[in-house]
Amino acid sequence: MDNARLKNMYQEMILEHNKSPRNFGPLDCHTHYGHGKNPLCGDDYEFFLDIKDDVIESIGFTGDGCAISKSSASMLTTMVKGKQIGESRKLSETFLDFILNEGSNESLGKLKIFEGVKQFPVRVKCATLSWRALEQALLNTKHIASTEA
Amino acid sequence: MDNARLKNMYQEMILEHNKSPRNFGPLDCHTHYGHGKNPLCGDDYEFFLDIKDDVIESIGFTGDGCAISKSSASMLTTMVKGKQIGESRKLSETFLDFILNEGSNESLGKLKIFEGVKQFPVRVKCATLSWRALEQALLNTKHIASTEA
Amino acid sequence: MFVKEKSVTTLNKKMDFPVLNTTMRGNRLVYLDNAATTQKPTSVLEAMNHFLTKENGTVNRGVYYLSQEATKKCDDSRKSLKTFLNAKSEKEIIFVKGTTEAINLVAYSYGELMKPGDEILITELEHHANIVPWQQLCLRRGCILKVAPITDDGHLDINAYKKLLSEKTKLVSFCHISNSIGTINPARELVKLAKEVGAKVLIDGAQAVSHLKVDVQDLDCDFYAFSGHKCFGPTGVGVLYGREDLLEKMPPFMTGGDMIETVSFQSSSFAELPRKFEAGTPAIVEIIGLGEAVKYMNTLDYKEIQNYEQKLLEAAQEKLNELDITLIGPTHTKAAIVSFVMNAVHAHDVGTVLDMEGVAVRVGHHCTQPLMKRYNVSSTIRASFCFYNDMEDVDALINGLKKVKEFLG
Amino acid sequence: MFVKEKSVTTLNKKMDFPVLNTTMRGNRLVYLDNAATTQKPTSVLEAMNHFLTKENGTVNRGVYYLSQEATKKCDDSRKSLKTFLNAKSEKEIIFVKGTTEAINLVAYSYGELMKPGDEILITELEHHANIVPWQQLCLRRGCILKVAPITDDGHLDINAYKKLLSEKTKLVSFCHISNSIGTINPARELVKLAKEVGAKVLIDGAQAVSHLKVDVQDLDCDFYAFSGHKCFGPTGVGVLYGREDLLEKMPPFMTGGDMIETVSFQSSSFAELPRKFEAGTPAIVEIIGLGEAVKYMNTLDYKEIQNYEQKLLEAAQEKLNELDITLIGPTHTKAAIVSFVMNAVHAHDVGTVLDMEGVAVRVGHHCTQPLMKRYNVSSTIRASFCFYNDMEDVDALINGLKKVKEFLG
Ligand SMILES: Cc1ncc(COP(=O)(O)O)c(C=O)c1O
Ligand SMILES: Cc1ncc(COP(=O)(O)O)c(C=O)c1O
Repeated sequence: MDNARLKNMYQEMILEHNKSPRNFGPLDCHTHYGHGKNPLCGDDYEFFLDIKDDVIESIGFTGDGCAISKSSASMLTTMVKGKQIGESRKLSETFLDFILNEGSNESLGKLKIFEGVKQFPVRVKCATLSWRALEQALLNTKHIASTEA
Repeated sequence: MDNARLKNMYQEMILEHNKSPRNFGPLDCHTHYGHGKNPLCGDDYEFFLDIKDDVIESIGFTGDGCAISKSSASMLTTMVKGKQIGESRKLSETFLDFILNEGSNESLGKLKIFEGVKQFPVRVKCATLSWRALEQALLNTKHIASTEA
Repeated sequence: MFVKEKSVTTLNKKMDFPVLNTTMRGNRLVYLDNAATTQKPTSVLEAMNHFLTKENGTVNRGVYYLSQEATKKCDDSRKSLKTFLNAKSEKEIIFVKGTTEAINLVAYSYGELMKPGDEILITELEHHANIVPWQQLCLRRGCILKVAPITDDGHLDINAYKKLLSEKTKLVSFCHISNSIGTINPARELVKLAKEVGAKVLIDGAQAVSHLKVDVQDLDCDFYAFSGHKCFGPTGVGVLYGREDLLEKMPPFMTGGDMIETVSFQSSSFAELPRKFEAGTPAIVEIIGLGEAVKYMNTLDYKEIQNYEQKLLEAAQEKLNELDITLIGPTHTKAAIVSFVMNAVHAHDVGTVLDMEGVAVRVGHHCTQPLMKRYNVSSTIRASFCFYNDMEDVDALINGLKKVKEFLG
Repeated sequence: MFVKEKSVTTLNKKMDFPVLNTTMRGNRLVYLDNAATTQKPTSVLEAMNHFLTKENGTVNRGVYYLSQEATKKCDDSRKSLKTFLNAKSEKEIIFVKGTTEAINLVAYSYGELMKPGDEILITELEHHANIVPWQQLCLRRGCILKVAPITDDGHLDINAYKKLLSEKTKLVSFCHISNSIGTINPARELVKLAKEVGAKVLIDGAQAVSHLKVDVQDLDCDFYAFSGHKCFGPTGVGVLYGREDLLEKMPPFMTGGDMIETVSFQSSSFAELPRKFEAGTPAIVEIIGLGEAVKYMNTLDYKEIQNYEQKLLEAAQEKLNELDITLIGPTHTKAAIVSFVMNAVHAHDVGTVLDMEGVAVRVGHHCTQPLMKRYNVSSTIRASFCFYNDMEDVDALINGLKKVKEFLG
C-alpha cells in the first residue's frame, strides 16, 4: 500500500541524514542554546550555537528521535552554519510557513524534500521541532554556560 | 389514560387518610422515637411512641410528604396502637414483604389497599418509609427525652 | 412584525429530536424536564454512532489513522467550543465530566491559592453543586462562605450582594440561570461589581447555554462551567472555561496520563494548558458528541428562541394562574422554567399523575434545598421548557394538572 | 486436547465488533492498540443508541417514565458490575470517569486519612495514573512514596517488595497487568504480603478486566480500579470498587448534587454509599453502555480466551524474534502485549509505516516514563492483542515490520 506516499516522505536524503547526522555532538564552547522536546513521542534535541558578530560560526546538536526529526535537525545545522541571525530566522520562518501552511518552497533549497511530510499531519511536528528550538536559541540573548565550565 | 392504575393506587381510603391523618401531632411524653426521611423527594416524618410493658400505648407522628407516605404513616399508627412490640414488628415485616416482594397480604387487614402502589415502583418507598421508621423506633431501647423536657 | 410572529409560532424543532417523537403511555411524549437534561438531536447521535462503529480509537499518542482522526475530532470540538463561548484561546477550554466536576476542579485547584479568612460569595439561588464544593473548600482552608440573599420575587438582592462584597472576597460564584425557579441573573453587572473589589468570578452556566448566547469575554468572568447533557450533547462531558492566566497559575486537580510533561519517581512536571487539567483518557466520544451539539446550537437563532420560549412561558404562567396553584420565584427576567406548588396536593403525587398522561416534569427540591427553605416548601413541581416544546405541550401540562385536581384535589 | 485446540484456533469474534470490519488504507484494519482502548461490540452500541433515541432521561429524582427507566438501567448496570467483580455489595461499586479518576479519588479521599511519614508503595511498572496522584498526595500530606523495582526480565522483584513493606506502609498500589510490557503481577500474593503489615491495597486493573476474570474478594484487595473503554464499553465511565467499611470512613471527593442528604448554608450531610462518591449527574448513557459490556464479557469463557491470546502472543514473540528487534519486558506470565524496539529504526517511524499497512500499534512511552527509563529506551513499539485478533493480525504485523526494514532499515 501507499508506498508512494511513504517514499515521498522518507526521501533518500532524509534517510541518509538520519543515518549520518551532520554536526552531531555538543560544542566545546557555545553562546546560544536551544532545547526541543516532544514529550508525546520522546523526540528530544539540544542545539548549541556559537555566534560571533551576528554570524552562526558553529553549531552542533545532540539528542534522539525519529528519522524525520533527526534528519531535520541535521539539515538545519548544515543550512544555518555560517549564516547571519537574521538570515537564519528568515529561513526558519519560510520553512515553517512551507510545512505548516501553503507557503512557497522557493529559497528553501534542499529543505524542499520535507514536502512529503505534509501528507502525514501527525509527523509535521517532527519536521518542525528543531526549527522551533533554533528560534528559541536565537531569542536567547544571554550567554549560556559553556559545557566546559 | 391509565386511570385504572391511578385509581388503584389512590384508593379512597388512602386519600381520606391523607386529608385527615390519624394520630397526627407529637406526644407529650414518649419512650421511643423514629425518624423517616427520603431526601430525594422530601418526605420527612417523625414518630413518637409511648411504650409501656411491651405495649405501644400511644403513638403520634408529625411531618409531611406525599399522599402515599402520609396515609401510610397515618394507617400505621392506627394499626400498631395497642399492639405489642413483637406483634408490631411482625406486622411491619409482613407489610414490607408484601410491598417489596411477592409476600402474602393475609393478616394485613386494611393495609391491603396499598397493593396498587406496587404498580408504581418509584412510589414503593413512599409506602414503606414510615414502617422503616417504626422499625428504627422499636430498636431504640433507650428512653428519649420527652418533648416537655 | 407579522413575519416575526409567524416565525415565532412556527418554530418547530421536534423532528430533530428522536426521543420527542416517541409515544409515552399511549400519548405523545410531553418532555418538560429540560433543566434536568435535554434531548439530543439526530446529528449528535449520528456523529457518536459513526465514530463508534467506524472510527473508534484513542487520542493524542497514536500515529495510526484511527487515533489521528479521533485526536482531530476532539481538537475540532475544542475549537468549536472556543468560538461558541468566544474564549480567547483553545487553552481556556477544559473538558470535564460536567458542571459538578468543573466547580470541584476550581474549588480544589484555585482553592489551593486561597488563604484562611478569604471569603467566597455565592447566592441563595444556587444548586448544591455550587454550594457544597465551597463549603468543603472552607473546611479545608479556613475560608468563609457568604451567601447573598434573594428578594421574595426570586431575584438576587443586589444591594445585599454589594454589601457582602469587600476586599476579603476572593471568589464569587453564581448561577447564570437558576435551575429551580428560572431567575436570570444580571451576570455582567454582578461580575463588574465583583471585579471592583478584586474578586474572581465563576459563573455556573449549566442552565444558560441552552437558553441564551454566552460570551465569556463580554461577561468578563474568570470561569464558566456547564454540562454537555444540558445543551443537547451527551452525558459524561462538560466544559470549564477558565481565563488563561488564571489557569496557568493554578495547580492541577486530577493527575495521571496525558497531563504530564515528564514523570520520574522523584517528581513530575505538568503539560501545557489545556492538558494540564485533563488527566487520563478523555471522554472521547462524548467530546465529539458535544462538538456536534455546538454545531447544532450554531444553527439556532438565539433571539428567535428566546422570543419563542418567552411565549411558552407566558402562556404557561397565565394558564397556571387559573388553577389552584402557587407560583414560586420570579415572574419576569426569567428563563422558561416554572416552579409551583399545588395547593393541598403534594408535588410527588402531581408528578405521578402527570407521568400517567405522558407529561414529564420534575418534582422535588431540584438540588436547591436552601432555596426551597427560603420559600418554605420542601419541594416544587417544575416544568422547564426548551425551544422544541410547543403550545400543545403547555396545554398537556395544564390538562394534566386538571386531572390531578380531579383525582386528588 | 484436540477439541480444545480446535476451539482455540476457531475463536472468532471479529463479527461482533463493527470497527474491525472496516477497511483501513485499502487493507482490512489490523487493530493492535487494545491496551489503549478496545473496540465495542454491536450490543453495547445498540444499547447506547436505543437509550439515546428512545428513552433518554435523567436518573434518580424523576417520577416520570423516562427517568424511572434510566434509573433502573443504571441500577442494573451497578448490579451487573457487583456480580462481575464479585463485590459483596452494590455499595462498593462507584461509577467514575475512568481509572485515572478512580485513583485520584482514593488519593484525595483516602489520602485525607493519611499522616505525615506514612508510606505509599508502588512499583516500577506503573502507569503515570498510578504514580502522579500519589506524588501529589505526598506533597499535600507529607507522606513518602516508595517504589518496588522490577528485575531485568520485567517481573516485580518480590524480595525487594517485601523489604519495602513495613508497618509504616499505609497503602500499596500496583497494576494487575502492566500496560506497557504486559507483566501479570501475582496480585493475590502481593495483597497478602501487604496485609501482613496492615497496609491497604489498590489494584490498577485497567489492563486486566479484558484479559482475565477479576474477583475482588478472592484478590482480597481494598480498591480495584478500571476504565470502561478498555473493556468493550464507552469512554467517559469507569469503576472504582472499594471495600464498604473503608468507603464509609472516607470523606467525599467531589461534592454537589446527588451525593448529599441535606444541604444548608451552614453545613451538609452526605448520602449513603455509593452516592456519597458520585456527585453530579452521572454518565448515564455510558453507565448503560458499560453494563452492556459486562453482559458481553459474561458470555466469554475467560479460560478459552486466555489460551487463545497466549497462542497469539507466542506466535508474535516467535516471529518477532526472527526480525532485527529487541523485546522489552517479560517473556512469560504476561498478557498478550508485546513491547519492542527495532534496532536502528525509531519507534515513531515504525508506527507510520505500519499505519500505511492498516496496522494500528502504539509507539511511545505508553505513559510509563519511569519504566522506559529502567529499560533505557525513550519509546517502544507496542502491539497489544485482544481475543478478537487472530493469526492473520500477527502476520500483518510481521509483514509490516519487514516493510519497515525495507524502507528504513
Ligand atoms: C495500567 C493503566 N492504568 C491506568 C490507565 C489510565 O486509564 P484512563 O486513561 O482510562 O483513566 C491506563 C490506561 O491508559 C492503564 O493502562
Ligand atoms: C444550575 C446548575 N448547576 C449545576 C448543575 C450540575 O450539573 P451536573 O449534574 O451535570 O454536573 C445543574 C444540574 O443539575 C444545574 O442546574
